[in-house]
Amino acid sequence: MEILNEIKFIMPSLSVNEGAARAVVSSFLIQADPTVEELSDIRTAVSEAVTNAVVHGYRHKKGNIELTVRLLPDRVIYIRVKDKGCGIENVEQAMEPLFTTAPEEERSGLGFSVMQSFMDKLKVKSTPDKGTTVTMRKRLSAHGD
Amino acid sequence: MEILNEIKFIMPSLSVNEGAARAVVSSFLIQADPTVEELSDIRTAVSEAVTNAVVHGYRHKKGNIELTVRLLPDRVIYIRVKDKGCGIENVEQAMEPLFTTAPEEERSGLGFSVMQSFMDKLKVKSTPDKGTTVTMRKRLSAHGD
Amino acid sequence: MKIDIKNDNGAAIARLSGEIDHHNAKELRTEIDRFIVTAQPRELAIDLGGITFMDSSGIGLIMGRSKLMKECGGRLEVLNPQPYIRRVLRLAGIERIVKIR
Amino acid sequence: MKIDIKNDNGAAIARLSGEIDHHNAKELRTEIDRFIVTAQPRELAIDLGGITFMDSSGIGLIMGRSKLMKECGGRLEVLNPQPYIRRVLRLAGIERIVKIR
Ligand SMILES: Nc1ncnc2c1ncn2[C@@H]1O[C@H](COP(=O)(O)OP(=O)(O)O)[C@@H](O)[C@H]1O
Ligand SMILES: Nc1ncnc2c1ncn2[C@@H]1O[C@H](COP(=O)(O)OP(=O)(O)O)[C@@H](O)[C@H]1O
Repeated sequence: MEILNEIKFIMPSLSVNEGAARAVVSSFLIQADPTVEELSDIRTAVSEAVTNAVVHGYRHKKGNIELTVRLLPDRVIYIRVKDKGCGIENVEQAMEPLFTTAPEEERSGLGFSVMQSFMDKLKVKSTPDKGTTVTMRKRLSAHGD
Repeated sequence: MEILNEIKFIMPSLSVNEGAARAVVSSFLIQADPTVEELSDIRTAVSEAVTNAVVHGYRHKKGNIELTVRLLPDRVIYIRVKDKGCGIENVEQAMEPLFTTAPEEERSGLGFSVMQSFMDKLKVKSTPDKGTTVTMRKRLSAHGD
Repeated sequence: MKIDIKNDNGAAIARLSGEIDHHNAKELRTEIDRFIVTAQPRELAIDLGGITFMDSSGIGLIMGRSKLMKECGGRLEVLNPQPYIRRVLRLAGIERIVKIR
Repeated sequence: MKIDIKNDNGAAIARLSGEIDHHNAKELRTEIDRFIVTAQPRELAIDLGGITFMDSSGIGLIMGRSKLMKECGGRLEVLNPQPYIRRVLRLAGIERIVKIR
Protein backbone atom coordinates (compact mmCIF):
# COMPACT_ATOMS: atom_id res chain seq x y z
CA MET A 1 0.00 0.00 0.00
CA GLU A 2 1.43 3.35 -1.04
CA ILE A 3 1.99 5.76 1.84
CA LEU A 4 1.54 9.43 0.96
CA ASN A 5 2.96 10.78 4.20
CA GLU A 6 3.79 9.20 7.54
CA ILE A 7 4.90 10.49 10.90
CA LYS A 8 6.04 8.68 14.01
CA PHE A 9 5.75 10.26 17.42
CA ILE A 10 7.54 8.58 20.32
CA MET A 11 6.86 9.64 23.90
CA PRO A 12 7.38 8.26 27.40
CA SER A 13 4.29 7.05 29.26
CA LEU A 14 3.59 10.31 31.08
CA SER A 15 -0.02 11.43 31.15
CA VAL A 16 0.99 14.95 30.08
CA ASN A 17 1.89 13.49 26.67
CA GLU A 18 -1.71 12.43 25.96
CA GLY A 19 -2.50 15.99 24.91
CA ALA A 20 0.70 16.27 22.91
CA ALA A 21 -0.27 13.11 20.98
CA ARG A 22 -3.62 14.64 20.05
CA ALA A 23 -1.95 17.85 18.96
CA VAL A 24 0.45 15.88 16.76
CA VAL A 25 -2.48 14.17 15.06
CA SER A 26 -4.34 17.43 14.48
CA SER A 27 -1.38 19.25 13.06
CA PHE A 28 -0.41 16.37 10.77
CA LEU A 29 -3.94 15.86 9.46
CA ILE A 30 -4.47 19.50 8.45
CA GLN A 31 -2.99 18.59 5.07
CA ALA A 32 -5.88 16.16 4.47
CA ASP A 33 -8.44 18.85 5.31
CA PRO A 34 -10.79 16.70 7.42
CA THR A 35 -14.14 18.03 8.67
CA VAL A 36 -14.25 19.25 12.26
CA GLU A 37 -16.20 16.13 13.20
CA GLU A 38 -13.79 13.74 11.49
CA LEU A 39 -10.80 15.35 13.15
CA SER A 40 -12.52 15.25 16.51
CA ASP A 41 -13.34 11.53 16.04
CA ILE A 42 -9.73 10.67 15.21
CA ARG A 43 -8.34 12.80 18.04
CA THR A 44 -10.66 11.09 20.50
CA ALA A 45 -9.73 7.60 19.30
CA VAL A 46 -6.01 8.43 19.53
CA SER A 47 -6.49 9.85 23.00
CA GLU A 48 -8.13 6.60 24.11
CA ALA A 49 -5.39 4.40 22.72
CA VAL A 50 -2.54 6.52 24.10
CA THR A 51 -4.25 6.79 27.49
CA ASN A 52 -4.65 3.02 27.61
CA ALA A 53 -0.93 2.61 27.05
CA VAL A 54 -0.19 5.08 29.87
CA VAL A 55 -2.79 3.77 32.33
CA HIS A 56 -2.82 0.04 31.64
CA GLY A 57 0.16 -0.94 29.50
CA TYR A 58 2.72 0.87 31.60
CA ARG A 59 0.90 0.50 34.90
CA HIS A 60 3.89 -1.07 36.63
CA LYS A 61 6.87 0.18 34.67
CA LYS A 62 7.49 3.27 32.55
CA GLY A 63 8.24 2.94 28.85
CA ASN A 64 7.81 4.48 25.43
CA ILE A 65 4.67 4.77 23.38
CA GLU A 66 4.92 4.96 19.60
CA LEU A 67 2.21 6.71 17.63
CA THR A 68 2.27 6.35 13.84
CA VAL A 69 -0.03 8.32 11.57
CA ARG A 70 -0.21 7.63 7.86
CA LEU A 71 -1.98 9.33 5.03
CA LEU A 72 -2.99 6.63 2.55
CA PRO A 73 -4.57 6.96 -0.90
CA ASP A 74 -8.33 7.59 -1.11
CA ARG A 75 -8.20 9.81 1.97
CA VAL A 76 -7.68 6.91 4.35
CA ILE A 77 -6.05 7.77 7.69
CA TYR A 78 -4.09 4.98 9.36
CA ILE A 79 -3.24 5.21 13.05
CA ARG A 80 -1.07 2.85 15.09
CA VAL A 81 -0.43 3.09 18.83
CA LYS A 82 2.17 0.69 20.15
CA ASP A 83 3.38 0.03 23.68
CA LYS A 84 5.78 -2.51 25.17
CA GLY A 85 3.85 -2.76 28.39
CA CYS A 86 2.11 -5.58 30.23
CA GLY A 87 -0.12 -6.66 27.34
CA ILE A 88 -3.68 -8.01 27.54
CA GLU A 89 -4.53 -11.58 28.57
CA ASN A 90 -7.94 -11.69 26.94
CA VAL A 91 -8.39 -9.16 24.15
CA GLU A 92 -11.97 -10.10 23.37
CA GLN A 93 -13.04 -9.50 26.96
CA ALA A 94 -11.04 -6.26 27.15
CA MET A 95 -12.91 -4.94 24.14
CA GLU A 96 -16.34 -5.48 25.70
CA PRO A 97 -18.09 -2.23 26.58
CA LEU A 98 -17.73 -1.31 30.26
CA PHE A 99 -15.03 -3.90 30.92
CA THR A 100 -12.20 -2.30 32.85
CA THR A 101 -9.44 -3.46 35.16
CA ALA A 102 -9.02 0.00 36.68
CA PRO A 103 -12.40 1.04 38.09
CA GLU A 104 -10.70 2.61 41.11
CA GLU A 105 -9.17 5.15 38.75
CA GLU A 106 -12.59 5.89 37.33
CA ARG A 107 -11.84 4.26 34.00
CA SER A 108 -15.23 3.69 32.39
CA GLY A 109 -14.33 0.64 30.31
CA LEU A 110 -15.42 2.49 27.18
CA GLY A 111 -12.07 3.25 25.58
CA PHE A 112 -12.24 0.50 22.97
CA SER A 113 -15.93 1.25 22.35
CA VAL A 114 -15.06 4.86 21.55
CA MET A 115 -12.27 3.77 19.17
CA GLN A 116 -14.61 1.29 17.53
CA SER A 117 -17.44 3.70 16.99
CA PHE A 118 -15.38 6.75 16.00
CA MET A 119 -13.13 4.93 13.51
CA ASP A 120 -13.98 2.64 10.58
CA LYS A 121 -11.66 -0.19 11.57
CA LEU A 122 -10.00 -1.23 14.81
CA LYS A 123 -7.51 -4.05 15.35
CA VAL A 124 -5.91 -4.94 18.68
CA LYS A 125 -2.88 -7.21 18.90
CA SER A 126 -1.50 -7.96 22.31
CA THR A 127 0.93 -10.37 23.94
CA PRO A 128 1.13 -10.58 27.74
CA ASP A 129 4.44 -9.12 28.98
CA LYS A 130 5.33 -7.98 25.46
CA GLY A 131 2.89 -5.19 24.78
CA THR A 132 -0.09 -4.01 22.79
CA THR A 133 -0.54 -2.60 19.31
CA VAL A 134 -3.76 -0.88 18.33
CA THR A 135 -4.31 -0.06 14.65
CA MET A 136 -7.21 1.99 13.37
CA ARG A 137 -8.34 3.33 10.04
CA LYS A 138 -10.80 5.95 9.01
CA ARG A 139 -11.66 7.18 5.56
CA LEU A 140 -12.31 10.88 5.31
CA SER A 141 -15.27 12.08 3.28
CA ALA A 142 -14.64 13.43 -0.20
CA HIS A 143 -13.55 17.04 -0.48
CA GLY A 144 -16.07 19.83 -0.87
CA ASP A 145 -13.88 21.61 -3.40
CA MET B 1 21.85 14.57 32.58
CA GLU B 2 18.39 13.72 33.83
CA ILE B 3 15.64 13.99 31.21
CA LEU B 4 12.25 15.06 32.56
CA ASN B 5 10.33 14.31 29.37
CA GLU B 6 11.37 13.59 25.80
CA ILE B 7 9.59 13.16 22.52
CA LYS B 8 10.80 12.07 19.12
CA PHE B 9 9.01 13.06 15.96
CA ILE B 10 10.00 11.32 12.73
CA MET B 11 8.77 12.61 9.40
CA PRO B 12 9.67 12.24 5.73
CA SER B 13 11.30 15.23 4.04
CA LEU B 14 8.11 16.77 2.69
CA SER B 15 7.75 20.52 3.09
CA VAL B 16 4.22 20.11 4.46
CA ASN B 17 5.78 18.53 7.57
CA GLU B 18 7.63 21.74 8.49
CA GLY B 19 4.43 23.09 10.02
CA ALA B 20 3.68 19.79 11.73
CA ALA B 21 7.13 19.88 13.35
CA ARG B 22 6.44 23.33 14.76
CA ALA B 23 3.07 22.21 16.07
CA VAL B 24 4.69 19.23 17.79
CA VAL B 25 7.13 21.54 19.54
CA SER B 26 4.40 23.93 20.68
CA SER B 27 2.15 21.23 22.02
CA PHE B 28 4.96 19.46 23.84
CA LEU B 29 6.31 22.64 25.42
CA ILE B 30 2.97 23.76 26.90
CA GLN B 31 3.88 21.75 30.00
CA ALA B 32 6.90 24.01 30.57
CA ASP B 33 4.72 27.13 30.31
CA PRO B 34 7.11 29.24 28.20
CA THR B 35 6.41 32.91 27.43
CA VAL B 36 4.90 33.68 24.03
CA GLU B 37 8.25 35.07 22.94
CA GLU B 38 10.25 32.05 24.12
CA LEU B 39 7.89 29.65 22.36
CA SER B 40 8.03 31.70 19.20
CA ASP B 41 11.87 31.71 19.32
CA ILE B 42 12.03 27.94 19.68
CA ARG B 43 9.39 27.33 17.00
CA THR B 44 11.32 29.55 14.60
CA ALA B 45 14.63 27.81 15.28
CA VAL B 46 13.04 24.39 14.79
CA SER B 47 11.42 25.54 11.58
CA GLU B 48 14.82 26.64 10.25
CA ALA B 49 16.51 23.36 11.11
CA VAL B 50 13.74 21.16 9.71
CA THR B 51 13.51 23.29 6.56
CA ASN B 52 17.25 22.95 6.04
CA ALA B 53 16.93 19.17 6.20
CA VAL B 54 14.10 19.27 3.62
CA VAL B 55 15.68 21.85 1.29
CA HIS B 56 19.38 21.06 1.54
CA GLY B 57 19.91 17.71 3.28
CA TYR B 58 17.42 15.81 1.16
CA ARG B 59 17.84 17.89 -1.96
CA HIS B 60 18.61 14.89 -4.16
CA LYS B 61 16.96 11.98 -2.35
CA LYS B 62 14.02 11.77 0.03
CA GLY B 63 14.52 10.53 3.57
CA ASN B 64 13.45 10.85 7.18
CA ILE B 65 14.01 13.73 9.54
CA GLU B 66 14.14 13.07 13.27
CA LEU B 67 13.19 15.82 15.68
CA THR B 68 13.88 15.26 19.38
CA VAL B 69 12.65 17.62 22.07
CA ARG B 70 13.72 17.22 25.69
CA LEU B 71 12.70 18.94 28.85
CA LEU B 72 15.78 19.09 31.10
CA PRO B 73 16.10 20.29 34.70
CA ASP B 74 16.29 24.05 35.33
CA ARG B 75 13.81 24.73 32.53
CA VAL B 76 16.30 23.93 29.79
CA ILE B 77 14.82 22.90 26.43
CA TYR B 78 16.97 20.65 24.26
CA ILE B 79 16.21 20.29 20.55
CA ARG B 80 17.87 17.97 18.05
CA VAL B 81 17.15 17.83 14.32
CA LYS B 82 18.83 14.99 12.48
CA ASP B 83 18.88 14.08 8.82
CA LYS B 84 20.70 11.42 6.82
CA GLY B 85 21.03 13.64 3.79
CA CYS B 86 23.96 14.99 1.80
CA GLY B 87 25.77 16.62 4.73
CA ILE B 88 27.78 19.83 4.72
CA GLU B 89 31.34 20.09 3.36
CA ASN B 90 32.32 23.18 5.31
CA VAL B 91 30.21 23.77 8.39
CA GLU B 92 31.96 27.00 9.39
CA GLN B 93 31.25 28.57 6.02
CA ALA B 94 27.66 27.28 6.03
CA MET B 95 27.05 29.01 9.33
CA GLU B 96 28.14 32.41 8.06
CA PRO B 97 25.27 34.88 7.74
CA LEU B 98 23.95 35.15 4.16
CA PHE B 99 25.83 32.07 2.95
CA THR B 100 23.49 29.86 0.97
CA THR B 101 23.84 27.21 -1.71
CA ALA B 102 20.23 27.66 -2.85
CA PRO B 103 19.79 31.34 -3.80
CA GLU B 104 17.61 30.33 -6.77
CA GLU B 105 15.05 29.06 -4.27
CA GLU B 106 15.18 32.39 -2.46
CA ARG B 107 16.93 30.96 0.57
CA SER B 108 18.33 33.94 2.42
CA GLY B 109 21.31 32.22 4.03
CA LEU B 110 20.05 33.28 7.43
CA GLY B 111 18.76 29.97 8.79
CA PHE B 112 21.73 29.30 11.06
CA SER B 113 21.82 32.97 12.11
CA VAL B 114 18.21 32.72 13.26
CA MET B 115 18.91 29.52 15.20
CA GLN B 116 21.96 31.12 16.77
CA SER B 117 20.26 34.29 17.87
CA PHE B 118 16.96 32.76 18.99
CA MET B 119 18.50 29.92 21.03
CA ASP B 120 21.18 29.95 23.74
CA LYS B 121 23.38 27.26 22.19
CA LEU B 122 23.73 25.82 18.71
CA LYS B 123 25.90 22.91 17.61
CA VAL B 124 26.12 21.56 14.06
CA LYS B 125 27.68 18.20 13.28
CA SER B 126 27.79 17.11 9.69
CA THR B 127 29.49 14.47 7.57
CA PRO B 128 29.29 14.67 3.77
CA ASP B 129 27.06 11.89 2.38
CA LYS B 130 26.11 10.82 5.93
CA GLY B 131 23.94 13.68 7.16
CA THR B 132 23.61 16.56 9.54
CA THR B 133 22.67 16.87 13.19
CA VAL B 134 21.75 20.23 14.67
CA THR B 135 21.40 20.50 18.46
CA MET B 136 20.12 23.57 20.24
CA ARG B 137 19.39 24.54 23.81
CA LYS B 138 17.44 27.32 25.37
CA ARG B 139 16.77 27.98 29.00
CA LEU B 140 13.31 29.32 29.75
CA SER B 141 12.95 32.21 32.17
CA ALA B 142 11.84 31.45 35.72
CA HIS B 143 8.11 31.05 36.32
CA GLY B 144 5.94 33.99 37.26
CA ASP B 145 4.01 31.93 39.76
CA MET C 1 -7.98 23.23 31.90
CA LYS C 2 -9.89 25.65 34.09
CA ILE C 3 -12.62 25.14 36.64
CA ASP C 4 -14.80 27.76 38.26
CA ILE C 5 -17.38 26.71 40.87
CA LYS C 6 -20.20 28.97 42.04
CA ASN C 7 -22.58 28.01 44.83
CA ASP C 8 -25.93 29.77 44.93
CA ASN C 9 -27.77 28.61 48.02
CA GLY C 10 -27.23 24.90 47.53
CA ALA C 11 -27.58 24.93 43.72
CA ALA C 12 -24.05 24.94 42.46
CA ILE C 13 -22.58 25.20 39.01
CA ALA C 14 -19.08 24.09 37.98
CA ARG C 15 -17.96 25.66 34.73
CA LEU C 16 -15.17 23.69 33.07
CA SER C 17 -13.10 24.86 30.15
CA GLY C 18 -10.29 23.37 28.12
CA GLU C 19 -9.78 19.65 27.44
CA ILE C 20 -10.89 16.73 29.58
CA ASP C 21 -8.59 13.75 29.27
CA HIS C 22 -7.02 11.27 31.68
CA HIS C 23 -4.25 13.74 32.50
CA ASN C 24 -6.59 16.58 33.45
CA ALA C 25 -9.37 14.46 34.96
CA LYS C 26 -7.41 13.77 38.16
CA GLU C 27 -7.13 17.43 39.01
CA LEU C 28 -10.77 18.14 38.13
CA ARG C 29 -11.91 15.21 40.24
CA THR C 30 -9.99 16.47 43.28
CA GLU C 31 -11.34 20.01 42.97
CA ILE C 32 -14.96 19.05 42.41
CA ASP C 33 -14.94 16.42 45.17
CA ARG C 34 -13.45 18.83 47.66
CA PHE C 35 -16.27 21.24 46.84
CA ILE C 36 -19.01 18.59 47.09
CA VAL C 37 -17.79 17.30 50.42
CA THR C 38 -17.32 20.77 51.92
CA ALA C 39 -20.32 22.65 50.53
CA GLN C 40 -22.74 19.68 50.32
CA PRO C 41 -24.82 21.27 47.53
CA ARG C 42 -28.31 19.89 46.79
CA GLU C 43 -27.69 20.23 43.09
CA LEU C 44 -24.49 20.40 41.11
CA ALA C 45 -24.48 21.26 37.42
CA ILE C 46 -21.31 20.55 35.46
CA ASP C 47 -21.20 23.03 32.60
CA LEU C 48 -19.25 21.60 29.67
CA GLY C 49 -19.87 24.63 27.43
CA GLY C 50 -16.19 25.60 27.46
CA ILE C 51 -14.86 22.09 26.92
CA THR C 52 -13.20 21.65 23.53
CA PHE C 53 -12.21 18.00 23.91
CA MET C 54 -13.39 15.07 25.98
CA ASP C 55 -12.65 11.37 25.74
CA SER C 56 -13.95 8.49 27.87
CA SER C 57 -12.00 9.85 30.85
CA GLY C 58 -14.75 12.48 31.00
CA ILE C 59 -17.34 9.73 31.30
CA GLY C 60 -15.56 8.35 34.33
CA LEU C 61 -15.36 11.84 35.77
CA ILE C 62 -19.09 12.50 35.38
CA MET C 63 -20.17 9.04 36.59
CA GLY C 64 -17.94 9.37 39.62
CA ARG C 65 -19.27 12.81 40.60
CA SER C 66 -22.84 11.63 40.05
CA LYS C 67 -22.22 8.79 42.47
CA LEU C 68 -20.69 11.06 45.08
CA MET C 69 -23.56 13.57 44.79
CA LYS C 70 -26.05 10.74 45.34
CA GLU C 71 -24.16 9.53 48.39
CA CYS C 72 -24.35 13.08 49.75
CA GLY C 73 -28.09 13.19 49.08
CA GLY C 74 -27.81 15.49 46.07
CA ARG C 75 -28.11 15.33 42.29
CA LEU C 76 -25.80 15.95 39.32
CA GLU C 77 -26.63 17.51 35.95
CA VAL C 78 -24.59 18.15 32.82
CA LEU C 79 -25.00 21.38 30.84
CA ASN C 80 -24.15 22.57 27.33
CA PRO C 81 -22.02 19.76 25.86
CA GLN C 82 -20.89 20.63 22.34
CA PRO C 83 -22.00 18.24 19.58
CA TYR C 84 -18.83 16.10 19.52
CA ILE C 85 -18.86 15.80 23.29
CA ARG C 86 -22.53 14.89 23.21
CA ARG C 87 -21.55 11.94 21.01
CA VAL C 88 -19.14 10.62 23.64
CA LEU C 89 -21.82 11.03 26.32
CA ARG C 90 -24.41 9.26 24.17
CA LEU C 91 -22.06 6.36 23.50
CA ALA C 92 -21.80 5.89 27.25
CA GLY C 93 -25.57 6.02 27.67
CA ILE C 94 -24.95 8.58 30.36
CA GLU C 95 -28.33 10.28 29.89
CA ARG C 96 -29.96 7.32 31.60
CA ILE C 97 -28.14 8.26 34.80
CA VAL C 98 -27.50 11.99 34.56
CA LYS C 99 -29.73 14.69 33.09
CA ILE C 100 -28.14 16.52 30.17
CA ARG C 101 -29.39 19.96 29.23
CA MET D 1 -2.17 30.67 4.49
CA LYS D 2 -4.29 33.30 2.77
CA ILE D 3 -3.48 36.16 0.46
CA ASP D 4 -5.71 38.99 -0.62
CA ILE D 5 -4.39 41.60 -3.07
CA LYS D 6 -6.13 44.93 -3.71
CA ASN D 7 -4.94 47.39 -6.33
CA ASP D 8 -5.95 51.01 -5.90
CA ASN D 9 -4.74 52.93 -8.92
CA GLY D 10 -1.20 51.58 -8.93
CA ALA D 11 -0.80 51.53 -5.13
CA ALA D 12 -1.42 47.91 -4.20
CA ILE D 13 -1.66 46.13 -0.91
CA ALA D 14 -1.23 42.39 -0.37
CA ARG D 15 -2.68 41.23 2.93
CA LEU D 16 -1.19 37.92 4.07
CA SER D 17 -2.49 35.80 6.90
CA GLY D 18 -1.42 32.50 8.47
CA GLU D 19 2.14 31.20 8.64
CA ILE D 20 5.02 31.96 6.28
CA ASP D 21 7.45 29.08 6.03
CA HIS D 22 9.32 27.36 3.22
CA HIS D 23 6.25 25.25 2.42
CA ASN D 24 3.89 28.21 2.03
CA ALA D 25 6.39 30.66 0.56
CA LYS D 26 6.36 29.01 -2.87
CA GLU D 27 2.65 29.57 -3.31
CA LEU D 28 2.81 33.14 -2.00
CA ARG D 29 5.69 33.92 -4.30
CA THR D 30 3.78 32.66 -7.36
CA GLU D 31 0.64 34.63 -6.50
CA ILE D 32 2.40 37.89 -5.73
CA ASP D 33 4.71 37.68 -8.76
CA ARG D 34 1.80 37.02 -11.07
CA PHE D 35 0.13 40.14 -9.73
CA ILE D 36 3.27 42.29 -10.00
CA VAL D 37 3.95 41.25 -13.57
CA THR D 38 0.34 41.67 -14.68
CA ALA D 39 -0.72 44.79 -12.79
CA GLN D 40 2.69 46.54 -12.70
CA PRO D 41 1.85 48.56 -9.57
CA ARG D 42 3.98 51.58 -8.68
CA GLU D 43 3.87 50.61 -5.03
CA LEU D 44 3.21 47.30 -3.35
CA ALA D 45 2.72 47.03 0.40
CA ILE D 46 2.93 43.56 1.94
CA ASP D 47 0.75 43.62 5.05
CA LEU D 48 2.01 41.06 7.59
CA GLY D 49 -0.60 42.00 10.23
CA GLY D 50 -2.31 38.62 9.95
CA ILE D 51 0.89 36.56 9.95
CA THR D 52 1.28 34.45 13.08
CA PHE D 53 4.59 32.81 12.20
CA MET D 54 7.49 33.63 9.90
CA ASP D 55 10.96 32.15 9.64
CA SER D 56 13.84 33.11 7.31
CA SER D 57 11.81 31.82 4.35
CA GLY D 58 9.83 35.03 4.77
CA ILE D 59 13.02 37.05 4.41
CA GLY D 60 13.70 35.40 1.07
CA LEU D 61 10.12 36.08 0.03
CA ILE D 62 10.30 39.79 0.87
CA MET D 63 13.79 40.30 -0.61
CA GLY D 64 12.71 38.54 -3.80
CA ARG D 65 9.56 40.65 -4.24
CA SER D 66 11.50 43.82 -3.48
CA LYS D 67 13.92 42.94 -6.26
CA LEU D 68 11.13 42.22 -8.73
CA MET D 69 9.33 45.47 -7.87
CA LYS D 70 12.54 47.39 -8.50
CA GLU D 71 13.03 45.67 -11.85
CA CYS D 72 9.50 46.74 -12.75
CA GLY D 73 10.26 50.33 -11.72
CA GLY D 74 8.24 50.15 -8.49
CA ARG D 75 8.81 49.96 -4.76
CA LEU D 76 7.98 47.49 -1.99
CA GLU D 77 6.95 48.17 1.61
CA VAL D 78 6.19 45.96 4.58
CA LEU D 79 3.32 46.76 6.96
CA ASN D 80 2.32 45.75 10.50
CA PRO D 81 4.72 42.94 11.42
CA GLN D 82 4.00 41.59 14.89
CA PRO D 83 6.84 41.88 17.45
CA TYR D 84 8.26 38.37 16.95
CA ILE D 85 8.18 38.77 13.18
CA ARG D 86 9.84 42.16 13.50
CA ARG D 87 12.73 40.37 15.25
CA VAL D 88 13.25 38.08 12.26
CA LEU D 89 13.16 41.08 9.92
CA ARG D 90 15.63 42.99 12.08
CA LEU D 91 18.02 40.05 12.18
CA ALA D 92 18.06 40.14 8.39
CA GLY D 93 18.70 43.89 8.36
CA ILE D 94 15.82 44.12 5.94
CA GLU D 95 14.92 47.68 6.94
CA ARG D 96 17.98 48.90 5.05
CA ILE D 97 16.39 47.69 1.82
CA VAL D 98 12.64 47.77 2.42
CA LYS D 99 10.62 50.30 4.41
CA ILE D 100 8.78 48.77 7.37
CA ARG D 101 5.79 50.57 8.83
N1 LIG E 1 -2.45 -0.85 26.07
C1 LIG E 1 -3.00 -1.68 26.99
N2 LIG E 1 -2.18 -2.46 27.75
C2 LIG E 1 -2.70 -3.30 28.66
N3 LIG E 1 -4.01 -3.44 28.89
C3 LIG E 1 -4.88 -2.70 28.17
C4 LIG E 1 -4.40 -1.79 27.18
N4 LIG E 1 -5.49 -1.20 26.61
C5 LIG E 1 -6.56 -1.72 27.21
N5 LIG E 1 -6.21 -2.64 28.15
C6 LIG E 1 -7.13 -3.44 28.99
O1 LIG E 1 -8.42 -3.39 28.40
C7 LIG E 1 -9.37 -2.87 29.33
C8 LIG E 1 -10.45 -2.11 28.60
O2 LIG E 1 -9.93 -0.98 27.95
P1 LIG E 1 -10.89 0.25 27.58
O3 LIG E 1 -12.07 -0.25 26.81
O4 LIG E 1 -10.05 1.28 26.90
O5 LIG E 1 -11.41 0.79 28.97
P2 LIG E 1 -10.67 1.57 30.17
O6 LIG E 1 -9.40 2.18 29.67
O7 LIG E 1 -11.66 2.60 30.58
O8 LIG E 1 -10.40 0.55 31.22
C9 LIG E 1 -8.56 -2.04 30.28
O9 LIG E 1 -9.19 -1.86 31.52
C10 LIG E 1 -7.26 -2.88 30.40
O10 LIG E 1 -7.45 -3.97 31.26
N1 LIG F 1 20.67 19.88 6.91
C1 LIG F 1 21.52 20.32 5.97
N2 LIG F 1 22.04 19.48 5.04
C2 LIG F 1 22.88 19.92 4.09
N3 LIG F 1 23.27 21.21 3.97
C3 LIG F 1 22.80 22.09 4.85
C4 LIG F 1 21.91 21.71 5.89
N4 LIG F 1 21.60 22.82 6.62
C5 LIG F 1 22.29 23.83 6.06
N5 LIG F 1 23.01 23.42 5.00
C6 LIG F 1 23.92 24.25 4.18
O1 LIG F 1 24.21 25.45 4.88
C7 LIG F 1 23.81 26.59 4.12
C8 LIG F 1 23.36 27.71 5.04
O2 LIG F 1 22.18 27.34 5.75
P1 LIG F 1 21.24 28.46 6.35
O3 LIG F 1 22.05 29.44 7.15
O4 LIG F 1 20.12 27.79 7.06
O5 LIG F 1 20.69 29.27 5.09
P2 LIG F 1 19.68 28.82 3.93
O6 LIG F 1 18.87 27.66 4.37
O7 LIG F 1 18.85 30.03 3.73
O8 LIG F 1 20.52 28.49 2.74
C9 LIG F 1 22.73 26.07 3.19
O9 LIG F 1 22.56 26.88 2.05
C10 LIG F 1 23.27 24.67 2.87
O10 LIG F 1 24.28 24.73 1.90
